[in-house]
Amino acid sequence: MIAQQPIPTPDLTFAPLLPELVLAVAGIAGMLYEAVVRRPDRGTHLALGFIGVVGAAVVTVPLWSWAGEPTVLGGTISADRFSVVARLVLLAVAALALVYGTHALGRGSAEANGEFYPLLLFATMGMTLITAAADLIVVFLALEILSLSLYVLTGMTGRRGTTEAAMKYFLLGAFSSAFFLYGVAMSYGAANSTKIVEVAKALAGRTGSQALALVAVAFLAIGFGFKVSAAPFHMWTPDVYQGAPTPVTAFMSAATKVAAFMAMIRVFTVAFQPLEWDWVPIVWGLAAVSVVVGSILAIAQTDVKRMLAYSSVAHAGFILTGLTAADASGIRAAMFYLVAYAAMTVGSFGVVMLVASRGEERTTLGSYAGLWRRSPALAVLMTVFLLSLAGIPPSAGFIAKVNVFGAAIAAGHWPLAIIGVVASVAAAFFYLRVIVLMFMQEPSEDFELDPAPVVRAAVALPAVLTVVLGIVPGLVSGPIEQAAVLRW
Amino acid sequence: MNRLLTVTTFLPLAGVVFLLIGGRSIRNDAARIVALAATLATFLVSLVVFGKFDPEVAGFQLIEQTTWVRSLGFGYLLGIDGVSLWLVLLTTFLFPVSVLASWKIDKDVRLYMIAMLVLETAVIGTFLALDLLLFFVFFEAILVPMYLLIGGWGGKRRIYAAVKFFLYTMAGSAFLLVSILFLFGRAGDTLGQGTFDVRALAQLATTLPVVTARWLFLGFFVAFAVKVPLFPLHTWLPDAHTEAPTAGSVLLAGVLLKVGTYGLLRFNLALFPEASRYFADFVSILAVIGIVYGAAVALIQTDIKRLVAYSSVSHLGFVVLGVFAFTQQGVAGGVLQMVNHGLATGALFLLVGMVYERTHTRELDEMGGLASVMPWLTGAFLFTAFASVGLPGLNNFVGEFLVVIGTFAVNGWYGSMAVLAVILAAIYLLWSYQRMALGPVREEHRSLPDVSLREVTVLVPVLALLLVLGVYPKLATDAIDPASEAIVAQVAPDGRNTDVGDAVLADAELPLQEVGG
Amino acid sequence: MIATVYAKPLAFYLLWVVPALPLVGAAVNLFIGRRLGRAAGWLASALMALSFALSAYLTLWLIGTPERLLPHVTRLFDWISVGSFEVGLDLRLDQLSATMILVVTGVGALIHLYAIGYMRDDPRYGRFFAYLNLFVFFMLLLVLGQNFLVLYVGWEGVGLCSYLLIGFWFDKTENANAAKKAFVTTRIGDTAMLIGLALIAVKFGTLDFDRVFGSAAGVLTSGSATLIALLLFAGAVGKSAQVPLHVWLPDAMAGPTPVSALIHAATMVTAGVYLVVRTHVLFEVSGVALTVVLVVGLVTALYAGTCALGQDDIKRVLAYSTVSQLGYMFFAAGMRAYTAAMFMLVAHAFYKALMFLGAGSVIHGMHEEQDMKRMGGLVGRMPVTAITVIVGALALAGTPPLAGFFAKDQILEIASHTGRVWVYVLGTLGSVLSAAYIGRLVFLTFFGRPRSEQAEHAHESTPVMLWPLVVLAAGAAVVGVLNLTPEGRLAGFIEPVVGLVPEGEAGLSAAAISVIGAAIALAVLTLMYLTYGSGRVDWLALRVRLGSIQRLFANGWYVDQAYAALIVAPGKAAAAYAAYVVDVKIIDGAVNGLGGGTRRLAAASRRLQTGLVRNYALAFLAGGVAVLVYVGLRL
Amino acid sequence: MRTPISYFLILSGVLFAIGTVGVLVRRNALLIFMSVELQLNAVNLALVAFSRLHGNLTGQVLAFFSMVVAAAEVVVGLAIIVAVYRRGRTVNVDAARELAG
Repeated sequence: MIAQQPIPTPDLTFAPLLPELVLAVAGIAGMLYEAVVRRPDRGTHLALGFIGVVGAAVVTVPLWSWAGEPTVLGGTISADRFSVVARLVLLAVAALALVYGTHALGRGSAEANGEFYPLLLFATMGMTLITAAADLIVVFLALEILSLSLYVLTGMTGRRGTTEAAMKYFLLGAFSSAFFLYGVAMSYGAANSTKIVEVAKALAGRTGSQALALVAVAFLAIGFGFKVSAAPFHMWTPDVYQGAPTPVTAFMSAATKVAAFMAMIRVFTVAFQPLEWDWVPIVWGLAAVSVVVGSILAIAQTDVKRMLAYSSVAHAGFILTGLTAADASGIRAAMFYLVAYAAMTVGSFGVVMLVASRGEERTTLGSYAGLWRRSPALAVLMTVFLLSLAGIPPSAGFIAKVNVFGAAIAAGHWPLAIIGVVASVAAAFFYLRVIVLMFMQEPSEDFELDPAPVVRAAVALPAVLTVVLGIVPGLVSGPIEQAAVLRW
Repeated sequence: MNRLLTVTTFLPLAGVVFLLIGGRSIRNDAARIVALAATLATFLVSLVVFGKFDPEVAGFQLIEQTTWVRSLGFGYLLGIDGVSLWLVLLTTFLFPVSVLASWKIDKDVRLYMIAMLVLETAVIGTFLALDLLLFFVFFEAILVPMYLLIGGWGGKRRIYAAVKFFLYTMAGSAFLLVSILFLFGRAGDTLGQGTFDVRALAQLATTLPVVTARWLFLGFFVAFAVKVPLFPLHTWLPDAHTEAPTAGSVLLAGVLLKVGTYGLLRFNLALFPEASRYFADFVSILAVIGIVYGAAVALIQTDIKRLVAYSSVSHLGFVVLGVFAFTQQGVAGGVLQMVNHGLATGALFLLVGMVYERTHTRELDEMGGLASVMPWLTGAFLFTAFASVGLPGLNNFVGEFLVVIGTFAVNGWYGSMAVLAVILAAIYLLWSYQRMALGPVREEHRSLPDVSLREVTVLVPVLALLLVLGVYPKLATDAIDPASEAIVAQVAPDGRNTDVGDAVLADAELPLQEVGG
Repeated sequence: MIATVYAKPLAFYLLWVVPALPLVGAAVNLFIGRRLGRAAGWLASALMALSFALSAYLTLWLIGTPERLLPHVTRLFDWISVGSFEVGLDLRLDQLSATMILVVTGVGALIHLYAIGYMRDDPRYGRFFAYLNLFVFFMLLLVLGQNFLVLYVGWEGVGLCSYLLIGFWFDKTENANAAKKAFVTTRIGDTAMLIGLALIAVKFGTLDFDRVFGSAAGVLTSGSATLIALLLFAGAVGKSAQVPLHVWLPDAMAGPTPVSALIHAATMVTAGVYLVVRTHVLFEVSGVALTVVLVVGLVTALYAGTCALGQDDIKRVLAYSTVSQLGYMFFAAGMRAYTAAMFMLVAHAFYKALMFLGAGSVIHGMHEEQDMKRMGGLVGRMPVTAITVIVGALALAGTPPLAGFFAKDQILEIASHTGRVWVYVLGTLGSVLSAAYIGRLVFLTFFGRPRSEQAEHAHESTPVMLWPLVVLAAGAAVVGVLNLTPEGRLAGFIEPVVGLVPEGEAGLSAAAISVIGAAIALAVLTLMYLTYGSGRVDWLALRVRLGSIQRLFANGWYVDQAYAALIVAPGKAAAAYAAYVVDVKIIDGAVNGLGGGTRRLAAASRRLQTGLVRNYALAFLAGGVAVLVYVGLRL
Repeated sequence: MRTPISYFLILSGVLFAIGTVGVLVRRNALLIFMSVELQLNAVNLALVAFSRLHGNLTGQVLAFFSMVVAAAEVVVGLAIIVAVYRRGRTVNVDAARELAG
């Protein structure tokens, strides 16, 4: 017998998903162009890339005033301002990464690296998707989309070390995603759904199994911990950051953190909000360990990329510190920190790229000696980023630190704040060392730095943002305040 | 709305903007003149502030309040009282002097001047900010330019000194930040809306649990104790002073150290009165140790800059001692002493710098007999030395005497111990003067020139002030007195033993028993 | 203030001019002294003379003013005023300060005049007079101050000038050392005094003389009074070079002779005596303090007397003699014989200044030779100097009818009334010593055969130097008439300020004491003549015989050496420990250790980052297990 | 008779553990990767078991998702491993330690 009742037509509201679609289309177009055309030209690639990114941004903005359902497509995609902010940040980073890549990759080198553009777009797409995902499985898929693209990007140039980095990243990444997926499975088991809202309801209503939910929390924490490179799941970070081509490092260091953290915030503060008392201590611990490990290990580094990698571990710790206040203030703090962090990191790696010059040979601290003499502009830019990373006012980094510590302290986690500030003193030491090298020592070697005006502009942009956000944080903290309310 | 204080604070940045826009097209002497103009303009504006200031009013004046970041609850709040007035004047006065004093610098002049101007804004800001976070912003902002000045234009071990200075201070301020944020949180709980407004938080002070308040006090204290510097957190100072370029040392001694004492005075006392009283003895003892210790160590220095640096440790101890006596004379004397020390020690560093420019040595053993080749320069040094020894008629004496009697009203031992340092001061300063200026002159120094016209213009105003403030201190105390009265009232509400002049003290046996009479 | 209550007398407008005049001179000479050349000296001296004339006028005005209008106080301006504690720059004219300003300006003027000749060839001639004038300014401030703080300003100011003038010829290291020693040693006393001032401030809430002395008896317990009085006295001990802070004065002779005469004989060093007399109320409330003053004075008088006997440098003899004589004044003050002390102060100002100027003239004539062993027989070569100096010496030795005789006589008379015999005996012994060393000086210098080239060709000084000698000699001779008895004119003049000499117990009659005193003086002088002047005794052999004791006296009982070993050396060691161990090793060691430790930790933990994927996975798993264990515990 | 759900879960847990251990002990990149695949399959088992427990198909759908993802990973993974092999003529992960510290 065939049932006679009509088949319900699925909800097909795609508007909230448009950004991802645009990016996907642009990515595919780029891929085809690379495949079809005999001698693909990077200008076209760049154009396609920008079309994708800008287009995505254009379709994102209207979502700010989205009137429809909070979640669409069967409750798998959420259309809230939270995701809008996240997307815009990610797209901005992607745009800069496109410029970087065009400058650093391919020029003259054997392989044209045309795949850089589509891969970057796919990665961006995964990232924007993950911030909007309202269903754990979508989170997982997005996670895989961005990870797989990043694995390839890392190993793209096939230059010394990059393949090694790619392999390490890949193996460990796959390893961690297994954990993540296990967490997803457990939460499904616990709540009989993977929809974030459903999970929350089930746990709040005590209909689900607390035990399984707790296990789920643990595994998801591990999975996210890896992605945001929080200690002790951070071991891949330095190797990958160092091995990957600098533009890629710039992109992933900034964007991956934003994306992963945004997803983490949504999952933990919404789906597992009922278990707050259980997961906050985990975050607490991760934060403490990350801050300490990151700051300490960075001191011993002699390679700028590695140093920045470790500092990114420390910063993951600071953001987690904000998260320990599992309320709106914490989310706000974390989001502001992410914006600031994205700007500082992307910018600092941009400088690294320009100093390293083609061939990546000059990433050691030594090559920064006397940078002030050789290129005052770069030296000043780098100083801005470093000071902001160190949290010296007036800079975005300072305001960000104030926010996260403020939130943590308000939530009663002042010991964590103390650990944080002490660590940041230690951290100041190695940021300072670079400044010493740049300003107070004579150039060890004197090689030409190529002016690359466009790229320098692309580096100056985040620098300006860093300073401006330090003086008028309201520009960002205002919107964030409205975005930090997660509806469920 | 009146924006006078904002103008005073940020006027130097106008010079910075100019120097940045001008870029490399600005030649060295142009950069110097721009900096000088900016600092002089700031000084004039601060004089306008002085004119507008009404000494009769005890509280804060010329207040400017706007929200900085509404969503984060940050405020922009400037205000001035008798204490900050004089510290601001000191700052705006010393900066043009320092710029003029660093005329001879010709390495990266533009960057140097930019650092100077940024520094000035930061320092003035710390003295004017009544919003804790704003204060902290300025407080931290001081680090970078000072760090550049020491590390970029300093002596041989400049990098070690610069990094030490930076990390020392930052380590201290770390706890300050946590404490500030904690207060912010408290305010959020009790007032509903978090605030960094010092005046509001001062009201809050009584509601704080005693133990919490004491911890917070320590959080603030560490940060400021490093800056002052109080024993045993002082070891960054000799290195920083010794390695810094002349102007750097002048400003370090002249204004930066005051940020620490000012912080103690403005924030610790006001926000944590109970804790302040609770820790008063602890702090006073540290101060006394610093006074004697600094003087003792200065005795055997052979590097003139190091010697003066240690003398600063000793003098700043006086300030802290006075502040933590919680008597009007003590506090007012402390504040006056901040200004005095700024002028006297600033002048000493100026002179040492000039001597160094000629002899190219800081080692006293390599000088001698200079009085016969440059009588005016050495004469000025002797004059300043006597000022900082506390010779009556010159500025330091008044401050020191007020501090001493202010302290005696509370505890005779501290005062007595502190005064002993006055003897040591005489010894090390005269000894250093003798080794520098007296005795037979060395051959290689025979043909050294005496003060140049530029140097005279640098020195005369400072030395004149040493005399003026010594003969007519009321110029300053008229404004300082009401402010210190208000501060004392905050920390010692019962008002007993807070004014030496009061008759009640006449039959207070307390001090004498303390002295063992 | 009190003065403003009454219709302002002329003095109100003039008092401040007295110190102002020398200040002007100082300023002018300091800045354009070089351009003035010779005129600098004349300008300074003229201003001094003017200041003296004014002082004289004011004194006459004072005498003519009814007691109820005194003391006359002028406030120039509010100096310090914080809370309800306020100090004004107040000047006070009363009989005591009048006496002092007369001495200061009078003797001062003469010495300025003398210096014109003495410093003639000095390249920094103008500078010298600038300092000299500045000194007089501070000295006048000291004696005219109406409150402790103004007094203290003068007190420190004269110290400053003393420093500048002792080290005036700074290219000689020993002069510089002497200057530093003088300033620092006196500073020790000054600091104690400052503590005393602070105590007064907190006890009385004011530093005004009248208000403090007025309420002293009520406010102070005898304990606190003793403490304050002794602290003040410590200041006096430093300034007036009393034991144990006397060590600086002999070295201070490194300064030009006019300086020694003005500062280290006539005026500054007597400030201590003035202080005790001025603040006698506090000492009397205490009582104990007075005894201390008496003992210190007596000990100093005897000790310094012996030292003076052992010196060969003519100026060092006079220096120790000054110390001894000052001791005598404290001795008197200790017996509450303030008028006697003041009288001695005045007399001493004359004859000691005279002695120094004379010595200076001798040194000049001997081409800067100061060793008496190389002098002798100068009486023929420089008669005026010789005669004047001899007059001064007789006065100092206490031979009637010269000033010194009456001064000593009165003090000893009072001493004999204290009821304690030893006081009188020791006092007398003191006068024996003074007669002895001054006799030795005179006879070694002016009598016997010339014992050196310079002595052969010594020449008399210029008139500008001699006239002051003559005037001072006259003064030293006749100033006694001011106070022929303990109730004499000067005593009567000062009495309203310090009160009369207390009625002592029965003792020797005044006549007896005078006879004994005169007899002793003459006897000792004769003895000295026989030993040093007559040439009948080989005193060089004698001195060898006395060997060790002579050396003991010559080295001032090795007090300097003792201080060096017991105070200076340990102090230096402690400072060195603080600087090189506490600072560098302990504190910085900790700081740098912290930094180094962190760096080492970093380097070590860096090795954990092996680069092996499997180790990374292991770390990953470790973290995971940790989280799972935690969750397990929550289950 | 019906096997209790818990058995499946335990089995999946065991498989997952085995996979984890494999990742830790193996030197050959391919084998490590296979161990990861084993972990993913363990998850699949759990998902199916849960879908049985809840009596809906969501779990099984998820399982399909994860298989697809696994497939994608294989593609990328093998490509990278091949690249590594091209460089060093080995797939022994211990050989790759240029990046360390």
